[in-house]
Parts: sequence; structure tokens; C-alpha cells
Amino acid sequence: MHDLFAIVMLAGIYSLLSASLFLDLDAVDVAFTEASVGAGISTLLMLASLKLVGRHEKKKRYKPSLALGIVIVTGALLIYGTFDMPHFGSADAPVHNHVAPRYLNESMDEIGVPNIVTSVLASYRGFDTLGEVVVVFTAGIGVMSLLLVRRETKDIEKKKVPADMQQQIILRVVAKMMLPLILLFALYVQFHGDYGPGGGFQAGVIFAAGVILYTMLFGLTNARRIFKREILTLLTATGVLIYAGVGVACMLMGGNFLDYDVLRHDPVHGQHLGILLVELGVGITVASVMITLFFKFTWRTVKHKYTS
Amino acid sequence: MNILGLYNYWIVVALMMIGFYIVIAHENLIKKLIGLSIFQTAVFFLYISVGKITGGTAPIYDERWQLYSNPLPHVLILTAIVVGIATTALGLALVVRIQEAYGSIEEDEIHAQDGSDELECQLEAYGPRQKYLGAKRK
Amino acid sequence: MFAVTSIALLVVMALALIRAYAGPTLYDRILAVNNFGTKTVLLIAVIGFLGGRPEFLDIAIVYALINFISIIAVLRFFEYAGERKTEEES
Amino acid sequence: MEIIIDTISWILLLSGSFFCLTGAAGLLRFPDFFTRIHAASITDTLGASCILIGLMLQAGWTLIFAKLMIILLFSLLAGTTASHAMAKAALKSGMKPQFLHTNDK
Repeated sequence: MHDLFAIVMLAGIYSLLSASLFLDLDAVDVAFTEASVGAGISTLLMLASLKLVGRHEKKKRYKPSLALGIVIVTGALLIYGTFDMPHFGSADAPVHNHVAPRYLNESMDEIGVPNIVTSVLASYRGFDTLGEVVVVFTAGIGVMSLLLVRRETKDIEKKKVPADMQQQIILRVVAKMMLPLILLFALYVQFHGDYGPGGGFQAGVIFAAGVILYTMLFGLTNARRIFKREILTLLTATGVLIYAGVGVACMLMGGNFLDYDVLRHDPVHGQHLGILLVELGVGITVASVMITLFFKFTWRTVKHKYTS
Repeated sequence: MNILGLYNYWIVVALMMIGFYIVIAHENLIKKLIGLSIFQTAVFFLYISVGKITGGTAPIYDERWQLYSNPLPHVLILTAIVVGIATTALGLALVVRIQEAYGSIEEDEIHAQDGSDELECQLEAYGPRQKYLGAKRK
Repeated sequence: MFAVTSIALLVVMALALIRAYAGPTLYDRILAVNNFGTKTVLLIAVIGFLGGRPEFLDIAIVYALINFISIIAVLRFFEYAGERKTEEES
Repeated sequence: MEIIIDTISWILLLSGSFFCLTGAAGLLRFPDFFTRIHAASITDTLGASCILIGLMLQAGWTLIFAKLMIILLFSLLAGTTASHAMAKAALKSGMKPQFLHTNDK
């Protein structure tokens, strides 16, 4: 298959399928993330960049038999390696006997949050998550500097709504109706993450998806009026600052870094407050980085359209 | 010992090798990125399937259930997915810049261009600067 | 009963997948992807009941949402990408 | 009462699966895009509604019911709109329905 568009669409299906598989393997939070990130944002970014690089792959004449050989040998070695692994679904595998029982048994007393994934993510392993948020932040900065554009010219600004979307009136009306619900749902996912699947990462991505929907249907200029570049940059940094700030606040109040017990008189209440703030920081950073990424790619395509 | 109980690892290995093959055998950079993400998903499957316990349920506390799957791999993979999209976006941005600089996203064409006009590139890199210095001296 | 429904949905998804792979035009693929997405939403809802924990319907909502957005994205970006190469896909 | 509700929901689930299957068969077997979108989207709407209402009856008056309701509304709204947008985009890109061709001859 040489049409990259079709390939990206099949990759989107693959993401949906793998998310269903995660759901079947009891990883609801992971399924949530994979559905919104892998199937949603990843496909969107791929499509936007296909618009820039063209959608046809050049045909190749030779057969890469050497590559096939390497792959088969590596695969055979890996399968040989699996013979020593614990069986699928067995409860006495080494993974289940290290720290996991502690998380499962004492999370409810120590943290007081029903969703154990959230409590591990934001509290037990909060330091890891801070690192991940910084990685997302850095990637946002990287894309910003790679796809830097010069000042916007005047004639582009006149073009408010994309031409092909002006025709789709029904689509635009329905999308306008749905937009508040999507943003509301994102907030629900954000603050319900303690009790069900969800949390800052997923909520940020869903919020960004709502904004991206608006951008696609009503044009970049309209979306830029609400989400100005300066505000987005500020928000990207603010999220990381909130996360790290909670950690520093814990230190100032006499605990360790990101040790939420000291935030309130009751340790469980402190944990609740800490997780809420930290997830908020994660959500803000992820949402603004995703929106920025999409804006950067779309902006390039608009520029291409007018210069070429 | 029942070997068939290991089928989850075989699926992971198969997916991983498909991703690996796409990365090394295809010249198109977008296809390479997709292969990379398939490889990535294979690793996610490995972690998540290790965390599954037969008869367990999702690790969200509820009175009706006693046995939960292991939450630790879920946490690791959740963050890994978000970091994965961040790196994919960075890769796509690089591909876009490569397309602008070389006019192609096929790896062999890029290499061919690099080989043929290496000298020109050097001239281009040094030429204007020398001119500028020369002008300054005058 | 849930098992019967979920098997039927899986069959539907497989058929949609064949259509998505076979094409022949890009719009057929988009249609198949859309159909696949809506069936996944239903499958997740049914599997929740099958597994005895139907609380996780948030995921199905996200699927429906993402499916809609990605269909719009494909339509939006495809029209422009079509402009560059005027050759119609056969 | 319980049995009646269960029976109704089973009938709805089964008929929903049937409609989805017919839709998929149409998607696979029909000759061109416009007939395929017809088969897929119309049977889809009915099938999805049947399955979701059947699940709602199983759930009873809980939060699950409300969430299923949201999914139903969303899929009715988004599914139809997406089908409309697809058909319109295809028509605008110059794709002609096959049956017009045969009638013209």
C-alpha cells in the first residue's frame, strides 16, 4: 500500500483495537489514555503532517530480504527467551509479589482514593510523573522551536473559516452544539479521576481534542483569538509549576518533596488535596502542549497553502 | 509445563517484529514513525499483559471485588503513552523540516542528496561568511 | 446474551476492517473506519456488562468522541492533500 | 416484571446485533460508496440504538443508565452528522453515484 493516508487511517484503527485489548486486560486507565492519545491526537498530528509532506510513497523495486532475515532471527530469539517467563494471568508471577500488594492493600487507608492507579500515579510515584510531565513540556518546546513561523501576514488573517468547511453547515452547527459538552466531559474526567478511570493526562487530551475540533471547523484564526500563543506558552509552564510547587509547598510545611500528608491536618485530606492539585497541573500542561502542537502543524499547512 | 500459556508473549513478539521490520525495511520516514509506534504498543502490551491476573478486575476499589490486577504496569504505561505521543510529535516535526529542506521524505533520496552536494553545502556554509568578513575588512 | 451480541459486533468489526483494507477509494476507507469506531463503542459497552463491571462507560464516550473528531480530521485534511496531487486514486 | 424487562432487553440486543450485521454485509457487498454509506449508516443507527437501549434496560435507574443515554445521544448526533459530511465531501470531490451512470445509459 503506497497511499500514506490509508496507512494512517489503518494505524488509527490499530490504536482503537489495542485500546479495546487494554480494556480487556483490566487496564481501564490505559485504555482511556490510548483511546484519546493514540487514536485521537496521534492520528490528527499524522494527518496534519501528511498535508505538509504529501501523501504518496515512492515505489521501491528491490525486496528487503536482509531486513526480513534479521527480523525473523530476532523474533525467534525473543520467543526462545519467553519460555522462562511466568504464564499469562498467573497470580504468583514475580511482578505481583513486590510492591503491588502494598499498593493494593493499603492505598485505601493511606491515600483514600478508590482508583489505585491514580493514587500510585500521583502520590506513591509522584516523582516519576513529575518527570513525565517535564518530558511532555520539553517535547512541546522542541516542536515549537522546530516549527517556528515568522509573523503572520495580513491576507492570511482575512481567511477566517477554511473554505472546504464553509460548505459543511450541518457539521459546523452540530459541532458547535457538542463543543461545550466535550469541554465539560473533559472537566468531569479531570475531577472524577480519583473515583473512576481518568485523570490529568486523559482530561488534558480530551480538552485539547475539543479545541482541535473547533480549530478544524472554524479556522485557526478564530481559535487563536481565544487561545493566544502567549497564553498557551504561559499555561504550558504553569502546569509544571503547579506540580513542582505542590512538592515545594510540602517541603516548606515540613514534609518531604511531594509528600502530601502535611498539607492538611489529616493525612488523608492532605493526600486528597495534593492529588487534586497535581492532577490539575498535569491536565493544564498536557492540554496546552497538545493544543500548541496542533496549532503549530496547522499553521504550517496554512502557510504552505498561501506561499506555494 | 504448558507452553501455550505463554501466548501473550508471542503476540507481543510478533507485533514487535512487525514494527521492527517496518522501521528497518521502509525508506519512507512517516512509515518508519508508524512502525516505531507499533513497536511501542507491543511494549505496552508486554507490560499490561504481565500485570493481568486471571479472575481479577480493574484496580479501582469496590466492595464487591477482592482480586485486582496489578496497578503498577498501568501507571507506567499510562505515562509512557503520553510521552510516546510527545516524541512522535517531535519526530513528525523533524520529518516536516526534512521535507522542507530536502524536498523528499524517502531516506535513500536524502542520503543521495547528502552525498552528491556535500561540497556545495560546505561552500554554502562558508561562502557568505567569508564574503561578509571580506566586506568588513574593506 | 451479552456474549452473542459481542461476537456479532466482533464479526461486524472484522467485516469493516476488510472494507477499510480493500478500499477502493479513500472515502470507502473513511466510512469503514467510522463504522469500525461506532462498533467499538458498542463493544466496549457490552463487554463492560459481560465482565460484570459496567461502570467504565466513560471510555465508550471517549471513543465516540475521538471517532467523530478523527473522521472530521480526515475529511478536512484529505480535501487539501487531494489538491496537490490531482490524480484520482483508482 | 424482572423477566419481562430481561426478555425485552434480550430481544433488543439480538435485533441490534442483527441490524449491525446486515449493515456490515451491506458495507462489504454493495457496489459503490454511496450505496455502502446508505447501508452502513442507516442500519448502524438502528442497530446502535437497539443495543444501547437493551443495555439500558439491564442497567436500571443508575449512573450507568445516564452514561448509556449520553452515548446514545452522542452516537445518534455524531454518527448521522459524520455520514452526511462524508457523503457531501465525496460528492463534492467529483465522485458520482454508480446508479446515475446506469440510468443515463
